[in-house]
Amino acid sequence: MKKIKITINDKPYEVDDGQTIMQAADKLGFRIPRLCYHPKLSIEGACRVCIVQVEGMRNYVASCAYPVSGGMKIQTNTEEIRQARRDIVELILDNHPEDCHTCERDGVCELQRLAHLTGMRHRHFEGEKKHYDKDLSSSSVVRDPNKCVLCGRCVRLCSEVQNVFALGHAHRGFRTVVVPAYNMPFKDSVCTACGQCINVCPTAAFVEKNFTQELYPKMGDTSLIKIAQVAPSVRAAIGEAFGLEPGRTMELQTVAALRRLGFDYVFDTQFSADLTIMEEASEFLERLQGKGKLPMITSCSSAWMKCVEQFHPDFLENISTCKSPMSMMGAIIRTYFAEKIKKRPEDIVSVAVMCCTAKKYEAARPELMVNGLPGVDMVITTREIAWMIKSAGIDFVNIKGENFDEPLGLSSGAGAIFGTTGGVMEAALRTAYELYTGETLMDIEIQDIRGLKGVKVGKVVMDGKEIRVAVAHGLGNASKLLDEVRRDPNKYHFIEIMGCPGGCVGGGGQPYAGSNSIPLDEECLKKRAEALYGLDRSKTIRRSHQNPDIQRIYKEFLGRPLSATAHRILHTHYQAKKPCGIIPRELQVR
Amino acid sequence: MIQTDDVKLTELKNFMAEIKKRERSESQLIAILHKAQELYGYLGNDVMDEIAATMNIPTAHIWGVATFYHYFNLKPKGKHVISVCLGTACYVKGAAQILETIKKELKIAIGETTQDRFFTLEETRCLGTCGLAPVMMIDDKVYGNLTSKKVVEILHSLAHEHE
Amino acid sequence: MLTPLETVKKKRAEAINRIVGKGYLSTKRVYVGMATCEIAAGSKDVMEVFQTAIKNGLTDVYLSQKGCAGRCNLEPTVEVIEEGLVPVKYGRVTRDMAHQIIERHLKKGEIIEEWVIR
Amino acid sequence: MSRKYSITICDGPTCLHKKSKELESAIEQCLKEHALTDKVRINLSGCLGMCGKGPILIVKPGYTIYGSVTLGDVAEIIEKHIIKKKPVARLAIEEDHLYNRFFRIFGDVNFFGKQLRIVLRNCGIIDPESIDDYLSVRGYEALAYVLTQMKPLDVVEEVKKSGLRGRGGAGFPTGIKWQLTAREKNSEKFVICNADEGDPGAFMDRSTIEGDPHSVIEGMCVGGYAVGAQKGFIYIRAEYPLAIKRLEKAIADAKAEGFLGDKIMGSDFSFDIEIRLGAGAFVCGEETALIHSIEGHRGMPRPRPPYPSVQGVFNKPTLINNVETWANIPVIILDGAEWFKSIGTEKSKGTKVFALAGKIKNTGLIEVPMGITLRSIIYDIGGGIPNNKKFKALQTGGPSGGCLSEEYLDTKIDYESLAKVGSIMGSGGMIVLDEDTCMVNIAKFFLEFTENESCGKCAPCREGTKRMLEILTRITEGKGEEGDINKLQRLGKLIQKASLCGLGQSAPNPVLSTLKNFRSEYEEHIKEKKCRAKVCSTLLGYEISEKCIGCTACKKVCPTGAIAGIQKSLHVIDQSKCIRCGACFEACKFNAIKRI
Repeated sequence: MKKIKITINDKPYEVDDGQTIMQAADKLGFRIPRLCYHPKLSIEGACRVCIVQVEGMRNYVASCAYPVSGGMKIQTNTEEIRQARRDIVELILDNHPEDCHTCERDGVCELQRLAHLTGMRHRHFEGEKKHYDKDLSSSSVVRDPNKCVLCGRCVRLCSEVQNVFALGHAHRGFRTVVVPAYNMPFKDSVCTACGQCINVCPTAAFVEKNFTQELYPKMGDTSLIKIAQVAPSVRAAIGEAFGLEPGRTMELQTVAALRRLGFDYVFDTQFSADLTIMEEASEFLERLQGKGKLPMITSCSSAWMKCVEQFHPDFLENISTCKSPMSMMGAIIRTYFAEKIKKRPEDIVSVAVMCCTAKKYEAARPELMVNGLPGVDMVITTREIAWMIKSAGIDFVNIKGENFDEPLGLSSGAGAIFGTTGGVMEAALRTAYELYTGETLMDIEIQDIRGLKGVKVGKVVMDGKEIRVAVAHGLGNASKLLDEVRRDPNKYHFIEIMGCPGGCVGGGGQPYAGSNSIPLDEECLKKRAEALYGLDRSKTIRRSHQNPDIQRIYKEFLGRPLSATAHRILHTHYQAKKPCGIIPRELQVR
Repeated sequence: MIQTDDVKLTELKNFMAEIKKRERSESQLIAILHKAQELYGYLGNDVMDEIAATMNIPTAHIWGVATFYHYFNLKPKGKHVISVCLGTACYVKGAAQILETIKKELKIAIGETTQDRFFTLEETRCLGTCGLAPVMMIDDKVYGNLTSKKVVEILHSLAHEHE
Repeated sequence: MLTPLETVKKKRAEAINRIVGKGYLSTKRVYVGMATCEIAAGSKDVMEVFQTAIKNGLTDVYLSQKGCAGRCNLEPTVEVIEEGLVPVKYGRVTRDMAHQIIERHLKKGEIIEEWVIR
Repeated sequence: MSRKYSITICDGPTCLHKKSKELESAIEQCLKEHALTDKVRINLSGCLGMCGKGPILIVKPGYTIYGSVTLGDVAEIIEKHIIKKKPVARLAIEEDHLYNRFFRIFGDVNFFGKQLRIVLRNCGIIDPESIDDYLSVRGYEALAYVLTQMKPLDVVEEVKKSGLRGRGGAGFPTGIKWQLTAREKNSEKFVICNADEGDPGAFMDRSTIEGDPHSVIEGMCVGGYAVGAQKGFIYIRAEYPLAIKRLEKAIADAKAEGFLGDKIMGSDFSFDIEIRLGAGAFVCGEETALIHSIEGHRGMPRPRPPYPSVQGVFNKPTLINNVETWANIPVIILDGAEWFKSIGTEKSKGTKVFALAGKIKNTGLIEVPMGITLRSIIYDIGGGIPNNKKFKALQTGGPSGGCLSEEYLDTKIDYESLAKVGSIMGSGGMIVLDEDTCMVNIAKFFLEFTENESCGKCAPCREGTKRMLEILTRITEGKGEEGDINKLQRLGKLIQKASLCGLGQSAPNPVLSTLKNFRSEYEEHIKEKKCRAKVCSTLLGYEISEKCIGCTACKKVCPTGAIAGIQKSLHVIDQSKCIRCGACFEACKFNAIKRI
């Protein structure tokens, strides 16, 4: 790479050519304030917060978009540019509700942080503010355009990363607003509820549909049995909400905190992940023997399932009929476990603590009901549970860890890695290999399908038969992978798809990025994933079929994988949905 | 509308089919919206759904385009469309008063349609007939050298036509 | 084969022939402004008067439309061009005036001074 | 009284220098001596673009051009040419410029004579719907010439040499733009004609296209050949149906005659043009927004670089020029860059088309050589202010431009001079304002426009123009506060320097320039709650004068019952009840109600 000489704030530096001013400055330790910029998304250059002065240029330059060049003299912190930046942030703030103290993102809001950073102490330009109705229609995501600062990160994410195109800018000028098509209620749109808009939103224009206030009365009702299940990736990320570094596993603390909050039982979704693997691996082997369509595609990710129904109905037959681990756990709680504790299923409050907003949507799907009741009554995201823990005054960081409850609390390492991209596939192959060949798979860590590459492929040879697998995370990558399959239907046998970038560790319900971090930061995702791989390595049982409690539930209740009972309780079917979504082939959204 | 208006739909579909034969057909979205508006008088959601499906363009994107450009109507218009020119030349010669007069006379604001669906009031920026300023256009006829009085007369004569 | 320059010269000769064939060499040529602004000011009516007159037997006149010359406040405009004379430009022409231009100027050769744009 | 002859004397700066004024009096004298005053009309024209051979006289009919005329030649010209009808061959010069045809017809009219018509050379003299008419005025000869005689890079060089600058407003050197696109290595390139003329009060492009569509097409073909493009787009406002119709016909005719399409006129150059319609968005005049619109997106600008010459429409190298720029091209090719650059000022060459409107006698479309003064345009061509009103300001550049007061009227038209005094050349809107215009109100008018047309992408423009408009609105409503002027300036400068695109960067210009040149009017509005032009209605009062005949019309329309008086006697307004709606003023047929 060619080196060029520039100056920043009158000091000389040598930097790589071919990068933007912001990139160069970042590497030199100048963190220019920014808002609409996101490294994973296209350059918008809209907010103008990251302006700098460049000698010889009449106007300020948006450092996120402007390339460095040899001899460039850049000023990032003069009195003039500081006032300009402060005025820009003020202009944005002038059209923003001033309700910080009652706002969900108070303290974790980028706009608030910017106001602080730019040193705003007076207001000069207040006037009319926009006024829109909140969109409360979706069971997962609440849209509040009044808080939108029009940075466009959600729009770019929804189209460029997720390929869903649920959101767009509409109208123009002061009336510009980010909305679904026709300004329709979010629930009727093609939104897959993945919640990534929440992750990238700098303010509270998108937040999860909060269920904590509905949960509290139930927690106080002594006639009910309160049961929580905890998804694998929650434990890998919840620490961040308490100021801990990403990647710190807080499994046992989470269990302890949930008990302090009043849950009677705390179960592990990793257990039902093991159960999913038993069913899914068996289903795969059946399909491999000609009973059903290949490639088989996983169905654990709720956003992905809505995506298939809307955008890829031609693949519905390829989708595994297994419910997600959350719904399997819910179903088992209402049946097997209710019977075990001799309670009526309706006397149980089944709460799922998830990294995910789409799970809120999944929980309400009628086709997943068990005996007329939803498997899960309420889904609470990592963010919500972290808030509940804080609100209850529980010293989460220092609390003494506790174990999950039996009989639905013991899990294998395979269950833990469900929370990261490639994990379901890896877990399934560990079991499928041994069920198919009867031999022990020696090398159970399948490196080819780990990591953050968009589409990963790998293969396993079972009894001389080559099984080709592919893994995609993020719905955009999923679309690309499916296009490949459309061109060559026999290319793969088994495909894992997760709706969110990085898999569940990057879910839409995970803690907001801290003040020195960015949403969906790859380093953060890697650390969370590493926490789960660490959990896997720490366990002696790393294969789902070797989990003794799994073996017990089959013996006591389900019989064998794919039995009639298993089908009735643990499997489901999916159907094409309206509105039918459109994924353009070449469209570049700007 | 779309079900009862088979002829229009067929014409729109043929138009899109022609466009699809050309390369980069999705770039013709604005031309298609023009065509749809020419046929239906406005852009209804069902029409935009049809365009989305045929042209493989996300509906949120179409909605974004349809709401960005002033030329597109998302609601049906009245029988007569009044466009008052608010170009600079007309403005300095009193176009604002002309607009106020019409608003008062018809009891509607810019962009609205009278309850009887007879008049829609719009503003436009320069009809290019600055020599006649202030001007307004009703449907495709330009009326120049307007005064408030003249405007009221014109509106009345059109309204009488209605009766 | 012809070069592009030769081609265009040939085409120009052909075009001029066609124009002449339409009566361009008539003693009087009449041009009516037909741009948006002229039309808004009423030039379609004026054009129609001339067209009708020719249909009804007005001879030795070549009628054509033209774009806007730029005299906004004097539109619609009509030019009468006669070889050997300074072209006459009429402004704010109405239907009535068009009739008179036909009767007095085209038929009798009288230039109607008070309507001429200076 | 009919004059048979006209003598046009070039009154351009060069000819003036060469004593054209003395020629004028000599001719007048000579005509008097021969008793020909009634038969010959003398006109003074603006620069006729033949400066090398000045002073210039043109004798019509016949359009004989005499060059380097001395006082001693006058008698000979009158005696031989006018009396004996034999042109003086010794002095006659051959200068077959493309624009001559226009002056043959219109040169004797003051309004036109002072102009120099290069872009509008055919507007108003040919049938725009006839390709034959265009061919007859050397149409498509420039294209044929470059295809026969010039390599693409020679064409680029010629345009560079001409000194032509973009006529869309910013004045970027056209030749450089061509060169940047030409040097990109890409098998697919585009040229675009920006005909999204959105300035309120500007209609130069519409008139050009309606009057002479082929010259734009020919210019684009030449450009396509020069930069190596295969396809052109004309992006035109949907509000211009007649222009679109004429363009469509012109393109079809040009295709039929082989000036567009495969292997044009037997050469290896293939080029096609497609029309793309805008849909009512001023911001689409900005080139990156225009590109997005052509691609079927919302017309929102994007940061540059990459510039369109590198990554334009469909991410391919793209050359964008506006209508007027394109229409100059055939003339530059046929009459030569050397000739073209002889017109105008040092840094601004050629001519500029303006749409002259507002409070001026002769409204219309004009084309003047660069370097002419604003005063000359207003008084010589425009004929001054009607109704004995006083000139107050000249607005150029539309919503991106500024308002200049009387003291700047001797500014010469060129890009730098206008920028220096706080306005811009702009695309060509030129609005004259008289004493009845309130400068705060006019600033508000333009800001209303830009606020409405802001695409909403970047924060300074989207939020800032709204706030500026709110401040201006309250000033015009008499609610202005101390400090508002400072706020306007602070916001204005921020929006200028921090906005993403040209629309935002120039949006505050009308406010900042009126603040600079008419600050006292702002102060009057804020401190004295007074509008001297009597425009801001809430700052006005109404009074009934002796002219009142007691018709009761005002009393009937008054919504607050503030007017008292009986039939056939003088009425009176109760100022405490009056809400200053102006209804009485509108209703009075006897001019008895006065604004105070």
